Amino acid sequence: MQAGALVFYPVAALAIAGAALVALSTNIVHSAFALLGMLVGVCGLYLLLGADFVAAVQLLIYVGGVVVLALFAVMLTHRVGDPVVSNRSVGRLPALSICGAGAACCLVVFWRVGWQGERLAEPVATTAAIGDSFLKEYVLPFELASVVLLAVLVGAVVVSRKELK
Amino acid sequence: MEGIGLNHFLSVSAIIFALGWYCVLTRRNAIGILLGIELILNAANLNFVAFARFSDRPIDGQIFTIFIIMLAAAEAAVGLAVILGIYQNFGLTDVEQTESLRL
Amino acid sequence: MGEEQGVGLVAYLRWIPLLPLVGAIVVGTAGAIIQKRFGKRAVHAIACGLPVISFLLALRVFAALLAREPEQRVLLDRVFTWISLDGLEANIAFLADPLACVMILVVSGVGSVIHFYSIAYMHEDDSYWRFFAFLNLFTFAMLTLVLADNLLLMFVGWEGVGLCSYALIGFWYKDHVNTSAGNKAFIVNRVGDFGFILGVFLLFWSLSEGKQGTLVFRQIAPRVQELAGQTLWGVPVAALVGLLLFVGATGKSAQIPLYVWLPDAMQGPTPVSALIHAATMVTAGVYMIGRMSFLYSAAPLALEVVAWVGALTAFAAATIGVVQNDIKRVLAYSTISQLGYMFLAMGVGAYAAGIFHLFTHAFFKACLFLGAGSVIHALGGEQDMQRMGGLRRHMPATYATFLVSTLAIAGIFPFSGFFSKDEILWRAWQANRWLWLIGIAGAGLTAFYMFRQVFLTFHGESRVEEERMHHVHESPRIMTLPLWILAAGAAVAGFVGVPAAVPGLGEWLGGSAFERWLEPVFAGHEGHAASVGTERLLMVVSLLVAGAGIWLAWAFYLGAIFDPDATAVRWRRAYRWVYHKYYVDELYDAVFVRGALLCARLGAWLDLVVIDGIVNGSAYLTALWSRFTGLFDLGVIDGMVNGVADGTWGLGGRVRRLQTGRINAYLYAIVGAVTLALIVRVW
Amino acid sequence: MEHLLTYMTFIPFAGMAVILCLPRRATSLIKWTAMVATTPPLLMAIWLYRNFDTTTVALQFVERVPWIRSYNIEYFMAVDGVSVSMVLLTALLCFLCIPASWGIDKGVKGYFALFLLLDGAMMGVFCALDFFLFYIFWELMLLPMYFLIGIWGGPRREYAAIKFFLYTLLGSVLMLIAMLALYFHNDPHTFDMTKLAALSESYGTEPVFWGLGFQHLLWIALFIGFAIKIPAFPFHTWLPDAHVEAPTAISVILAGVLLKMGTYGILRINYPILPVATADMAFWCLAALGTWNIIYGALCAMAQSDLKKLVAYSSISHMGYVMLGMASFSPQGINGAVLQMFNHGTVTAMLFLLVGVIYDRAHHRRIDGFGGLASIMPVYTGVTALAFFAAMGLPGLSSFISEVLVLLGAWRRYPALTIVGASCVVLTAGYLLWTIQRMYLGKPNEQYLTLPEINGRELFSLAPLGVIVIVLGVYPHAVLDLLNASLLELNRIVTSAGQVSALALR
Amino acid sequence: MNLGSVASLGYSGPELVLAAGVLFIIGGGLLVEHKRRLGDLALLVVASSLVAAVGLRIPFSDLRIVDGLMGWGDGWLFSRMIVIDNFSLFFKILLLLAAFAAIWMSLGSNEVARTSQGEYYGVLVSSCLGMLYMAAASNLLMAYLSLEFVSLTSYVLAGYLKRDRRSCEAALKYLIYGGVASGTMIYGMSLLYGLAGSLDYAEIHDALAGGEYSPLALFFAVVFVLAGMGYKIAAVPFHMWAPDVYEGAPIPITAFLSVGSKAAGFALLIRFFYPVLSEQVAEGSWRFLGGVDWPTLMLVVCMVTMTLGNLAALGQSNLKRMLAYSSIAHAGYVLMGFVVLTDEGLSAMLFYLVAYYLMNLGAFLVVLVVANCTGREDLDGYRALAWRGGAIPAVAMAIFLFSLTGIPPLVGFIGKFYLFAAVIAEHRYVLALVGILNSVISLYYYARVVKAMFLDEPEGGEELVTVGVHHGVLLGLLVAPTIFLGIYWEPVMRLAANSVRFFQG
Repeated sequence: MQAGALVFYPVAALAIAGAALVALSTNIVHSAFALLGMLVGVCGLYLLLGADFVAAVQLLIYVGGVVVLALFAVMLTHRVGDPVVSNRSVGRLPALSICGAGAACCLVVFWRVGWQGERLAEPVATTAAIGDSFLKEYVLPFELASVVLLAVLVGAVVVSRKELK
Repeated sequence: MEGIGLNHFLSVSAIIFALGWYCVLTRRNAIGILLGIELILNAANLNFVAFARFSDRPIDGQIFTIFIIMLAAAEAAVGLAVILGIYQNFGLTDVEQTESLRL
Repeated sequence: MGEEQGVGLVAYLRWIPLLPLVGAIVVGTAGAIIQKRFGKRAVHAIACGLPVISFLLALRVFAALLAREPEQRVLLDRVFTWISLDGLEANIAFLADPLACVMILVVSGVGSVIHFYSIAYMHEDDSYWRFFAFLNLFTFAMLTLVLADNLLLMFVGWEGVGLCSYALIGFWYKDHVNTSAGNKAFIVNRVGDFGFILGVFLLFWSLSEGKQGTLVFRQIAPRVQELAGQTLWGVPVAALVGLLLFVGATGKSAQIPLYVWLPDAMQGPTPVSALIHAATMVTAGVYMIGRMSFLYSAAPLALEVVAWVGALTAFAAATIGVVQNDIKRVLAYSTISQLGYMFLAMGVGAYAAGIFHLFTHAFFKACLFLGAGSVIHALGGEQDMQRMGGLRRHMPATYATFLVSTLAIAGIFPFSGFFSKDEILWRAWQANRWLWLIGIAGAGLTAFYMFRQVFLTFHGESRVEEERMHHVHESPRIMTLPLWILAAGAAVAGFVGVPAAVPGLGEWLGGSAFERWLEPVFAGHEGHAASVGTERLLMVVSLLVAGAGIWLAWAFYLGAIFDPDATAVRWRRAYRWVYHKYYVDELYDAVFVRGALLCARLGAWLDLVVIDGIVNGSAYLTALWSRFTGLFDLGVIDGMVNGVADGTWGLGGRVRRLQTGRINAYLYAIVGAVTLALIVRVW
Repeated sequence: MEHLLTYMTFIPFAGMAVILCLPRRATSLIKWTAMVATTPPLLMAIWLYRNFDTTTVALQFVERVPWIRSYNIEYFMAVDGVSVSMVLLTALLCFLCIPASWGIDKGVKGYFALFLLLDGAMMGVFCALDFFLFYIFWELMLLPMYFLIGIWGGPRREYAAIKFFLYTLLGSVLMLIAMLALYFHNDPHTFDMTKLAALSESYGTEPVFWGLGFQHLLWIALFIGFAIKIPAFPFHTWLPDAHVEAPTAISVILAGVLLKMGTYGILRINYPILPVATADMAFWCLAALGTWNIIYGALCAMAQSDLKKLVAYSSISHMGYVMLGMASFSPQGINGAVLQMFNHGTVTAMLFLLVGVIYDRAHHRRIDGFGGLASIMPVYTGVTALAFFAAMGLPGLSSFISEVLVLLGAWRRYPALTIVGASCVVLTAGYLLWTIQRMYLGKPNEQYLTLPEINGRELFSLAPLGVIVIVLGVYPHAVLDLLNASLLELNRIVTSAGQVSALALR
Repeated sequence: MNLGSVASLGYSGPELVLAAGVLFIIGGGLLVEHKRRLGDLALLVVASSLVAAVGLRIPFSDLRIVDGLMGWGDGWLFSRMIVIDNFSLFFKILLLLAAFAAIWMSLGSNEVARTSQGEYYGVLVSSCLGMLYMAAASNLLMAYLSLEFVSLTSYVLAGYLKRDRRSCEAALKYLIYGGVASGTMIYGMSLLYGLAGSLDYAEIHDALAGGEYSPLALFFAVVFVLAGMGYKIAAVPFHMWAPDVYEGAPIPITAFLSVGSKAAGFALLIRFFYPVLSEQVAEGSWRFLGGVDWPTLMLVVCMVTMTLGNLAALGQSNLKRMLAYSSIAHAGYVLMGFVVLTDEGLSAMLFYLVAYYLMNLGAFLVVLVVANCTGREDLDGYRALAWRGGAIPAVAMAIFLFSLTGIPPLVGFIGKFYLFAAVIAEHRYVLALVGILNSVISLYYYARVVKAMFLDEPEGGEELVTVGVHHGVLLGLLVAPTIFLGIYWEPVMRLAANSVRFFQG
């Protein structure tokens, strides 16, 4: 279906371009915004893959949470109004060669091997199924996640707040 | 979606993954590195969703993805907290300058 | 043991060596206390009494042997099993046969006499008790050597006498020269012992081809023919055993090439020189060859070597003796020379003659030494003959006994040396005319230097320093009595062995009683070829040569016909060569002593620098490597990263390299390792 | 006396426990406790010696209790003749070393506690017949030794201690590998040395690595472990340092007992368990190396200026005789080797005690720094002379018998090596006599005219050893009788195995 | 047995106790005046959890505890999310013990006393909870979730000393490193999911055993996953965080990380590689599933880990840092049992972890004692420790260090002995030799500490070191088994051997 391809390539391009900008930009604020682009692109890919709930979560948590957190971090740790916040890179050449080699290996292998059951299942509405799973077979991770969040948030608060004395 | 198969998605994720690696390898700024980690996580997420789409039980992969997103957020929170802690105490975020731990 | 027929088992034999040992232990451990509490008298009462009892026991042995049939003159005293391991039987057992009997008589007899002499000679010394302890210990060791019934026990005595010799040479240990001489004696003897013990091993294992080996003399004797045909490294085993044992003998008996210690050994007190380095210990080698005569007779090659070494030593030592000025050193070289004669005798198969010379030599040489000791005692320690002269008036007894002994050693009829030496020369003549020629030349030299000594010491004008002259006196009775006893021996001992060839006397005595006495021991090993006429002719020749030697000595030193100094100058190159004892000491010192020390330093250096160095070096390398791997975190990965990167940024990066935030480098480890694994696998 | 060996091994441990409970300041109480704790093992060792049946090769006083069932590890203690002699030596030296340590004033509690730990471990090594148990005791000696050298030693003690530790640990870990390889080779897996020996034919000898068979590789691994203890060239350099720095009593133990463990281990493990390899390797690894040890040790000793170092190197030389004798595979040689172990234990103990005596007085050990001690300390000099001459192998003293037996035994198979080895008697005489001359003879050194004579406590340590040295020279069968049966059996095993092997024992 | 959510609660005693404890502690932090009480509460929580865990293993009919600690009620819980079997229970007990000791140490630590303690203990206990799940996870999701849980809490704990620059840096480096490692790991997990079509361990195993997959892709997945697990056990080359974090973190946390986190990592590693990626071919012997030769890969990792760890430790002068490198090296030793593919190897690993628990915790405890008294962690701070009042900690330290070296009769030797035994039983002599040489090298730096404590003379001016009852008791509790298990260890070994039993459905 050409339509799929038509949608796929721009969205994929957005994701990759965003990622590339995150990796390459010398300004941390730019990077953070580029991440936003990447997230949106990936979100599009999720939608293409029929994962509507995941896409929603991606937008809510990542865009609404993580990126904002990152920007907060940038702003809190640098004087506001500082136009260029350093995000220098070092050792690009070896990093590029290593990562390039890794990516190349992956790509070669992915394209060569056949994957388990490579056939397209009918897209279904996932939200209900996911919700169901959370309370059935995935109830333990679900509950555990809450403990994780509790502990992490308490810890994060303790670590980040100013000393009382 | 003929023509666009599993491997297309995997390729996108592989590229993002590699860019994530590149990012963490080259960034000097701790926040920059954290952003790189997000790239890596997103690559994995994309894989999960893609594999889920092409498997019998699509839910497993998507649930995994949701947990990854959740933990990524938690990690970002901790990361922010630590960076803030360092900033408050020492006023810097360049990992370049965090070097008192040496041989 | 089945073959013990004809052996008399007795239990008193053990006391002959053990009594002096008891003395040594008592005096050695408690001597200081005894001396302090009861005086020196108590010390020498113990130390001299016990050897005398030994001597009496030796006489009893003699009587007991005499009472037996000649073929059965063997007494055995088995004390206890010492070592018994799979055929190696070495017991504490003592064996007395005619040969051993001669030796114990000499050792305990002459030994006792010298013990008495020492009472006076050592009286002034604070370590009186120590002297007697060692003297007794020596007597024990020597008697053990002689009475041992197997080679290992003999070796105990063999080394034991070496120890005592060492201790007594260095008796006055505060003087470095004395202790060095002791060391030299011990170490040179050790070289000999090394050969000896190897000979023992070789003999044992050669005999154990097929059956069990043995080291017991009486068991070896009948089995010597088993050695025939065996070779080791191309040398017949019998000869090799003989030669190795002879190496031991050259050490103990101061023969070429191991004679160098004996002259130095004169640093010891004079009684020691008399007892150990003249009468007894140094003859152990001769005795050993006599004891092993059955073996040597089966090894002509070994005998030949023994004979030549003996002859050459006899001559060479005599030449050195000619130029010595120290009264004791002359005697020392004379001892070496006389021992050479004994070995010459052994080497030509004249065992009985060799032992006979040993017997007579014990008397006259002991007497000479004691006489020299008497002179030294009188002169307050002076030993240089250049500073003596004219002493016969002051010390008549010493002079008389000294002269008798000198005549004996020079081989003047009818003193004992004449009979024993002529027997040897005669047998040498029979074996090889060259040996005889060397021997007779040596005899002439002997007469010359001995009379040179007599003339320089006792005749002529006194050259003694003034203040010493005041003290010159005849020695006390306790010292002169031994001199007389020994001089008597020197004078008459020869008559027990008068050869049948001596006109009148020999026929009257019916040939040599000494030889007959020893016949059971050496039976079958001695060849006799009788040509009485030649023998008599040779006797005359040797008398003439001795006379010529005496005349020359007179001509040089008394008659003033020749000037010794001028002669020395004229022949100065030869003189210096001889005067420095052919530079053998220097040679040995340079080669062996310094060689050993060099090896030692080399070894220590190797140990310290090389081996330890390797160990420490590897430790160092490990440390270095660890620093490297420590830098692995810091330097290598960072370097890999930054080296490439900064290289492009120019010099400024160099500074930065030292302060990289290493978290990137850390991450390289993960990423790099994973990628590496992937690449390796895909590739 | 059913559990005699256990008592002997564990009474010192109990003593250690008691000492640890005592107050730190009660130094004399601690010392006496140590004395009391070392006495029963000595008495038991003597009782053992008296009641040991010398006519049989069977193990005696066997104690066997399963320890770790799942791994088939047993608490298996027993003795044969060789062990009895070593146990006797250990008990005696440990007992005598307590008075020799009386002068320790730093950390008394720790010193004696560690000493007793060492004592028990050494006993255990000589009694254990389960390889695992053996290994445990073997390693157990390491720690106390490290501390005893490292805390109570001389100026360079730290270097010496760590060197000792590293060397011996290296050896023992190789031993561990070999032990495990042996264990897994048999089915059912076992550490029982007697069972391992009974199955000796099953350890392959066909080449697997550089022409060496499985059995040979095991042999080499074990040998390196033991060679370090002996110590054989080139694994010996820990010894001079350790000896020089260790306190007197520890030097005594080190030289008197620990060195013997190397050769004991070879006899106990390599010989019966790996007989073919033993036959194959004997020439190079034991005989030739032993001879080299003899000469090399003597040469190094000759070059030393420190008395203690000299004695240490002489130990290397004397242990070479043991190796040569072991490799001779003749009844005389192998008996001589073990007798030499015993004799060296007593003689070298005397030597180190004597060095300690003079060091306590003059606070240095430079041979050239003395002179004329004979007139200052005559009794001391007399005892020293006895020890020196015993070390020299003078007939009538114990070492003579063993050295002669070794050389005699070795001659048959290796005449050339024997000649080289025997030539060392000259070197030994050389360095010892020169030492005597420089230290004891000559003019008294003005500086030391007032040195006090050897005292009763020191004599108490020395006298029994001196008596043994003399008695064994006159009546060596006191020890030889113990050894003969066991050693002949060992010899038979190896020689009969040697005939199987292609390389071996020509 | 495959239980649903409600039924599973009956077997989740330890975890429930911990979870409730976390709430109580954090909540209590807001109410309680005396913050130290919170530590006591945490101790109580962990102890009761321990009781519950032990209780799970003991059938009430049999009072012989050791024999009782064996297979009973194996099965999946919570719809195959986690598994309860001998293996997981063994690790749960070990991990709870580690937490127990860490809390005990924290109670006496001056560093910790200056922080907000309620949250500290809450996070610590929750970290322990995460570890318990790591030991039991039988699903990729659970594995990732629990691992990340532990990681996140560890970051917080490592950075807990806010005013200590080293601590903050440690947290940051740990965070970044952990993020990258776990990101890489889940990327691998996603590939695995793609290959096997499932997240469930047993189903993955079946799928792989079915053979319809590309070995190359599987290898990629395994390598990526290994990055995450290797980071948890601090194996080279995923070890680099360890020295910095160990040095920077508060000492009790360092101890907890080096023992607990590592043990949990091993639990995860073993369960992933053995029941999932291998199959049992005979009694006690395993075979990796076709194509992916991970044992060879791990062999390289193992040898490199111990060698690099030891060599890097040689030059360290900070005790914590030295112990960090040493703990890397010990991970390498433990991996020796991992590569031989036998039950002996696995049980040796478990035994070694027990030994490692005792001796490494002990060593850190002494470090804590010294740091409490002198504030120093460098080697010079240990100078003549034995001679300035600290004889007891010095002796204990010597025992622990020698045990770490592997010298009998201490438990470390027995641990190494079993590892070497497992290796040699499979005729891996080269590996054994490398291990042995490493043991010798390790002696060098351990002995350096011992030397400093005993052999060096005090220079004067050093502070006295005293050990109070609180730490003294724990010291005794650690020393006694270190020695005792070196002499008689059979029960523990039996326990370890029996714990090598995985529930696979």
